Amino acid sequence: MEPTANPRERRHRYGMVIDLDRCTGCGACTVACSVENNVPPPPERSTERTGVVWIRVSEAQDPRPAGARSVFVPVPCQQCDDPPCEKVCPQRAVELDPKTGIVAQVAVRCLGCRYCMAACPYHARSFNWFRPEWPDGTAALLNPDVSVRQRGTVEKCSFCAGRLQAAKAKAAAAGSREIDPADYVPACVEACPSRAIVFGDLEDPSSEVARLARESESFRLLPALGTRPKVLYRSVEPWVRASLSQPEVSRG
Amino acid sequence: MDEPLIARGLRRTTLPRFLLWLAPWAALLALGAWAIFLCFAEGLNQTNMDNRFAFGLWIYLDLTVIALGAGAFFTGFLLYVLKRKELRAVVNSAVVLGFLCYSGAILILMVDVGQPLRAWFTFWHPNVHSMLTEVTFCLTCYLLVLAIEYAPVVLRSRKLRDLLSLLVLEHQLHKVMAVFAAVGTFLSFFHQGSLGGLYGVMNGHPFSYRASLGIWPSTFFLFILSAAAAGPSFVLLTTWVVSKLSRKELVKPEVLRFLGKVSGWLLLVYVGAKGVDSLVWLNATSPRAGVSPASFYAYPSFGTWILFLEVVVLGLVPALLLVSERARARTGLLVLASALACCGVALNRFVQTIQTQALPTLPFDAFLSYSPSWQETAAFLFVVAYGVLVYSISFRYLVLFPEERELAKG
Amino acid sequence: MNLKLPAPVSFAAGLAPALAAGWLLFPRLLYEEVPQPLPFSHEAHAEAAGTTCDGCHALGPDGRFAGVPRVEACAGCHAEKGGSPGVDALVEGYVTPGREVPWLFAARQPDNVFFPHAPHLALAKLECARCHGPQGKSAEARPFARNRISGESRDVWGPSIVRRKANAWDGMKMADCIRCHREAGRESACLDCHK
Amino acid sequence: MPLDLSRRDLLLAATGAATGAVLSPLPWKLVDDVAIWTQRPATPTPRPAGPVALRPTTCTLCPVACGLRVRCFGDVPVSVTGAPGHPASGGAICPLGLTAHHLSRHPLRARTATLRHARGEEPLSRDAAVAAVGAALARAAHAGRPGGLLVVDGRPGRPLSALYRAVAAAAGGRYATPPRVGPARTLAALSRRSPEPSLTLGVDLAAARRVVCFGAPLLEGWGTPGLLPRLRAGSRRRPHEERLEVVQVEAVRSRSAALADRWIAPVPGSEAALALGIARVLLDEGLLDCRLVESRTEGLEGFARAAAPFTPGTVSSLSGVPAATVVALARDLAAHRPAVVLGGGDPAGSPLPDETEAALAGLNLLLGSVGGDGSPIVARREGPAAPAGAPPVELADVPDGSVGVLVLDGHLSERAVPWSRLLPLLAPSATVVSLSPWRGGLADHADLHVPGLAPLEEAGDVPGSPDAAAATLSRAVALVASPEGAVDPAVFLKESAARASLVLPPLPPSAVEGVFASRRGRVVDGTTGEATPVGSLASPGALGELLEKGGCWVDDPAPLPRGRLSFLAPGETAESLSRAALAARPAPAAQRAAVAREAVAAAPPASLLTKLTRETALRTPPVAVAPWRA
Amino acid sequence: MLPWNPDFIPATSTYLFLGAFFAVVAVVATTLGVAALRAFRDVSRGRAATVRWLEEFEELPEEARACRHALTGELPGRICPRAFACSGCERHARLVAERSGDPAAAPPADSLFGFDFPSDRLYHRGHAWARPEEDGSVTVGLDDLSSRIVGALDAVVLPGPGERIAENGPAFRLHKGSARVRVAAPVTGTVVETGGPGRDFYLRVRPDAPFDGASLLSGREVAAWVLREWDRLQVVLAGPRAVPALADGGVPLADLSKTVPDAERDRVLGEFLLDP
Repeated sequence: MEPTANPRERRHRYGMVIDLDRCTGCGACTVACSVENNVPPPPERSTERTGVVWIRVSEAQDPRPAGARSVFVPVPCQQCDDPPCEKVCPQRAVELDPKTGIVAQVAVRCLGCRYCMAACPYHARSFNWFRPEWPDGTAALLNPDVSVRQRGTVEKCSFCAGRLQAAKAKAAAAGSREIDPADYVPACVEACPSRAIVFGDLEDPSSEVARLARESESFRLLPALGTRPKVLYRSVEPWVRASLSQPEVSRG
Repeated sequence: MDEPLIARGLRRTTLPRFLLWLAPWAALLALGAWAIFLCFAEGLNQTNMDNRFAFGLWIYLDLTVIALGAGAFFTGFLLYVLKRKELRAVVNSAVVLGFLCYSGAILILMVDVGQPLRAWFTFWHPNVHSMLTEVTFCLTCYLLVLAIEYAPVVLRSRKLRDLLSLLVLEHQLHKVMAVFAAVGTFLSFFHQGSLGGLYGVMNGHPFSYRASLGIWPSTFFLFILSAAAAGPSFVLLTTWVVSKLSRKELVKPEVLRFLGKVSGWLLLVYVGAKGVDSLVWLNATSPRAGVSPASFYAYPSFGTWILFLEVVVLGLVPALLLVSERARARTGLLVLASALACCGVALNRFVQTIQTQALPTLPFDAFLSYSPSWQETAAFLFVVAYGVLVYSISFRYLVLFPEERELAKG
Repeated sequence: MNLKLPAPVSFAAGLAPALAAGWLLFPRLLYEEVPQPLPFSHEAHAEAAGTTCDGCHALGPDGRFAGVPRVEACAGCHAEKGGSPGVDALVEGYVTPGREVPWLFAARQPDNVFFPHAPHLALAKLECARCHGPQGKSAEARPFARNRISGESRDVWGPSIVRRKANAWDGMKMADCIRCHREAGRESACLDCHK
Repeated sequence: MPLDLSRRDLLLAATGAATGAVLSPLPWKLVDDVAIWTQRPATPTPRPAGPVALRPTTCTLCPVACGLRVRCFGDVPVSVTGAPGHPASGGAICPLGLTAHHLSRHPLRARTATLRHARGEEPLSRDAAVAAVGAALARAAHAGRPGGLLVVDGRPGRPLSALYRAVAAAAGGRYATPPRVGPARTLAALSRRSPEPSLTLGVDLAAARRVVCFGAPLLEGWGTPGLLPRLRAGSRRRPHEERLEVVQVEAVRSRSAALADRWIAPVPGSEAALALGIARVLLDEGLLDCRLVESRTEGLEGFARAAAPFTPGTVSSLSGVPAATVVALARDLAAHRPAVVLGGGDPAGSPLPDETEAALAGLNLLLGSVGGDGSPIVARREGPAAPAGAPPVELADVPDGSVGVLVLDGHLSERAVPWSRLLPLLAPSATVVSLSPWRGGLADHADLHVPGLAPLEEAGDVPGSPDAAAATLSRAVALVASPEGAVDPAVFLKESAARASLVLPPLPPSAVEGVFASRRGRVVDGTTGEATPVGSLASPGALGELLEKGGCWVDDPAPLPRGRLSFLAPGETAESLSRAALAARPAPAAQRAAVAREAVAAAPPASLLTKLTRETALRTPPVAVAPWRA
Repeated sequence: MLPWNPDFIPATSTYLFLGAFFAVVAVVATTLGVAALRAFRDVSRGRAATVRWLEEFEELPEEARACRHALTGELPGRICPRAFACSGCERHARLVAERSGDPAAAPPADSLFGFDFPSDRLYHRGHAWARPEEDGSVTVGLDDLSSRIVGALDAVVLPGPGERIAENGPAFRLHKGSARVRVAAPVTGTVVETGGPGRDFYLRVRPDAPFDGASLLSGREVAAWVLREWDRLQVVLAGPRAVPALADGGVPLADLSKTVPDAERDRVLGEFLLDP
């Protein structure tokens, strides 16, 4: 929705820096994210390609012949500044919020045409191929702050927008429009055992994430495609930076 | 026993034989209906599509069917706007084909979409920058125009002719048909283009991303050209098939040759444009996105042969055949060339849909393959069966080929 | 000689019932009136809990709105039966077994809507009647009508079938929220209100 | 006058109706309402059941006992996170812990006590269960040693373990603990080599600059989640020489092997040869200060004699690891001390044979990673609860057919003690009692299954990991109501013992009183991380209060071991060690492809956890790479 | 979609896109509206029948649409562009003016090739004749050539008195075997009395306007027309399954359609009586 002319609220551009030297591919981020955002547990026939996963951890092997090492790359929605999904959605179910930089996926307006999934180069979007069900009464333990999506709609990481909304409500109760950054920590950042994910406002130069983003060891996935993602990765290993910031390794 | 329904002067098989012809297609329709019911009741997990292959068989065949259905707008454009009178012989059949292709495509889109009951959201909250919004708007409007063009053919049928008030309406509609043809051309120009634009704007996939001419990617114009080329070929092909099946002379041979000529020249222009576009795409656009063109074809299932097949074997060869007077003279060659042209367009749509999503984008992606489930194939055969049934019934009870009467007199 | 109907008459024969069904019958059939589990009079409680709303409906320190008081608050005064049959029902049905009263919230937004009371009360300083109407002085709980098709409360669409709003609280759909936000000069994005 | 209705009139009426409908709100409102109907999720999100609170507790899924903060709406737990300042887990938890609040509703959760007999199963009420267990205990007490009681404790060191030992002592039976797995076996092997039999050792990875794992999945988050990756990434800031590097010695390319700085793939079974080969290179090239080593150990020359046959050439022929790699690894370890060598298991997950543990222990002694100040392996005290009741015996020492009544603890996982090891111990008409909260696993073999408490249902003191650098104690708070059929094992056992008229020896003081009495260590607040020394506390109640609010007691470092550790444990000779290492044969299970190695927890995975196995590629089992020798 | 929608973005791209869309909808709607309006006007003005004739005229084969002056050789080979509405045709007016110059050609012989074509009546191209009566009414009947071809009819559906017939619209229907053929009316008016095949006229009609029969054939055109119809009959009969036709000379059969196989009869009669 186009903001109308008025005193513009302060701009935030929430982003992440994920340290690939720390990530061990344990999947705690995926599980914590699923608990926090009411992501449905796997139905009977779901596979790695039809499951709903908001932050997918993939293994990237050292392409050099002698290299036996791997790094594990957690790929949430990259919250691009020029999102390829927003401009293709036919009914504006996807919207880059100028105030927070988060790319909203409004499930109630989503037709399920899945064009945004085809357009996203990071495969960060999942479709509800199955009807979301919570077995054995765990439906009573769902997070009241996040609404469950319906079968036939697309969903993706929202940088735990529910927690941002709660933080803004808390700040509002205390009479301020700006949230306390400590109140807004996404579930994956909180759950990562190796503390590999740093989250914060890229627009605030003093924040940890902005400092790390400026370092030379930080890089973006698929930089040349012009999507300008706000999720950065870093590693002290040159081979990691070289092989992952390159758009594509052609393996015959 | 249904002679009073058949237009005077046309000879059709007996009703039992006609029903015998319809029986297999009706069975296919029933099977397809069951698959579609499953997709609605159980959900889209019945298909083999997944988070990587968001578009599958249905979207691919939607594009192909709409490209082949472009015969309606192009024949209408040549006849009503450019006043090429000889096309009067096939315009009715082209309109019926167009209507069936578009209505079938929209039907399968309703099954493919996860929440069909919210389809009107695209109209109520349109994102004017999205190619799919433009496709949705134009597809629905053009289906309306096609219905309006189809109505006169139905109202002139022998039984309905007695409803005088409707016949008068049909007569008046016939007078203003040129307006609808022009509107149809305008709409088709945009949605054929937008279907091409669907893939051209995807800067996430260097394989399908194309630099833009004005505000549209180049595939916008390529899809229009290829649709306009494939349309007449498809009309020619179907007319030939129907005449072979019904063992009747339906149109004068020079009408088919004229269609072939038009399709040939357009195909030639398309192949030229496609060649230039591919060169720009391989040497400028992709490298700028940081991708080596060789990587597009580095995988066993999609080698460079597929590009050669699409542009040369199914593009240049039929174009040259259709352009040369001598080749067009022999009906066998004419039909073969138009069939090749149609397959060329179908292959182009396949490559844009399936190969785009199969190729890896992230460094740690793998090349993935996809094959449709039986539900997907059955649902599509539902549309094919629906098309054949309605066309057969139209061919029997309506006058699709006005010249058939004189030709019948020999 | 048979009476041949003139064209406009047969056309009107179709038009009139359709209009009547659409304008009169449909609005009534669309909503089902569901009685509240207990009679409740704000008026009667006004003296006990003080005339301001935030006596019972307070805003928590973490910005979460407490909403309708829990059954412990009722048990405070209504420990035993006595007074009106309503109180008996309350005590017997809910206070003794300690079960929450399943109130039907007329102003309940659909599941995917996040409506934070905090900014509206603490920052915009709106008073409750602006969206909830004069419930504070009402003698019985606001009647709850559920839309048979969408399952939402009628107060979201509003009493008038064509959304003619006599006063501010007649209907709280997205259009109403946005109009108010635009008047207040606030920027609004999807994630502000959708969860 | 008959009305003449022609088709034209019907047509006109129909168009009139259509126009009327379009001009009325009916179709438009219908379309809008149907769209809103499609927006209602099949599973509506529950309304908040009360104010939000972050409730502290401790995870009881595995011995590490991570500090948890459970986010509850009213009393409904919604999500689980780690306690930021918790000393034992450092604020981290593993994926299992993240779904701990779903476990109480798991389909495999046993909800009533059941008695199994030939004709099938029958549910038991609580007092019927007490009576049955009481009778079994009485029978065992009466039978004495042959046909007596055997209690197998899944996690020794807990207050419940003290009760188990008391009951075993009262009934004249035995109290057994499962064999130690992974790095704990190496520590056990080392403590066997020390003059003080009761020396307990812990490992503090923060002090190490080289960590060599022989199959232990330390980088996959086993043990304290995320500790080693955090230490290694933290050390990346320091100059190259100072960095912590991990060497994984494993036959399969597991996730740890992929993450390690170097991966060495020996033939399974040849680990002992490789370790001795490294030792030989260290000794031959004089990379060590032999005087310092001899000052702290005994029997160096015996170990040298054992390592003698293992020239790099022999090692490469035995294990398939190139000779140059062996030499380079040895030099690297020598140059970057303190280094620590930890055993894990062979690809099939079964523990390493004894001669390999001995070789690893010797290597640790050579590298001086034991007992020195700043060395990774440190001495520590046993744990807060003072030992009492029947002394723990190894399962191996229990004679076959001698057990009349077998009591299985709730935390005993079938991977640690498979049923095939317990069956031979049972007498013909033995009774098996299981206190496991879950159906399946060992509980299926139990005649009497009395379900205990699942995670987040248990309350009480939880000791830390036996391998940690220092003993810790924190408290578990019950946040989820347990099903009525489930019992608190401690209360249940006391009632059964009373029913069997067993006179229990006096139970040791509770862990909190034990800690308070010792006046040792400090209580670290799980959220802020600031410590209050136990000495400054007024009463055990105050200590309990701090633990209840999410605090964690950490013991003071233990004094260095006085005696000198010997290279060869009693009963081992240099020749037996080298002969065993030469005859390298892989364990039969190791021949098959390796199994996916989950953390050793008895609980079945919650539905959301199966997301990792079914909807991501993270849990695909690693593929065997090393050349197998028939 | 609409400017007052809450999430309407007032940007040029939106106006362009929705502008184009509403323009297309407007064009389609107005075109449909115009066509519907014209149709409504035609129906209310009773031109439905003529419109039907216009539709049918287009479907007639070429040889049936020859101009009346092409029959008489004045304008050889001309196809009538106006569906036989000669009154408005200026070429016809000019030729009639010239023709009035020369003396009336010899009155046609009453019988042509053995057919009875009396000259007191005017002939419609669809083989119906109209004879103005003294009392101002007009009698309508089937000419001799067609009655010979049609032969014995199973049934004849005649409009009752009081019903209206319009020129070129359906006058009455002939049923024979599986054939259902309508005969075009030569005059517009209200039926006063119905005759039948047995009597010498089928209908007696009171014409709306004074009967002038401008578009009907008379005089020497009739002979040329019958000769042309004779050739057209060969073409009609010659259809895909050739029927034994009259080569030359010989006496015309009394009931030709009896020899035509039933499957073909409907087509033959339909094409001959200009009913596509």
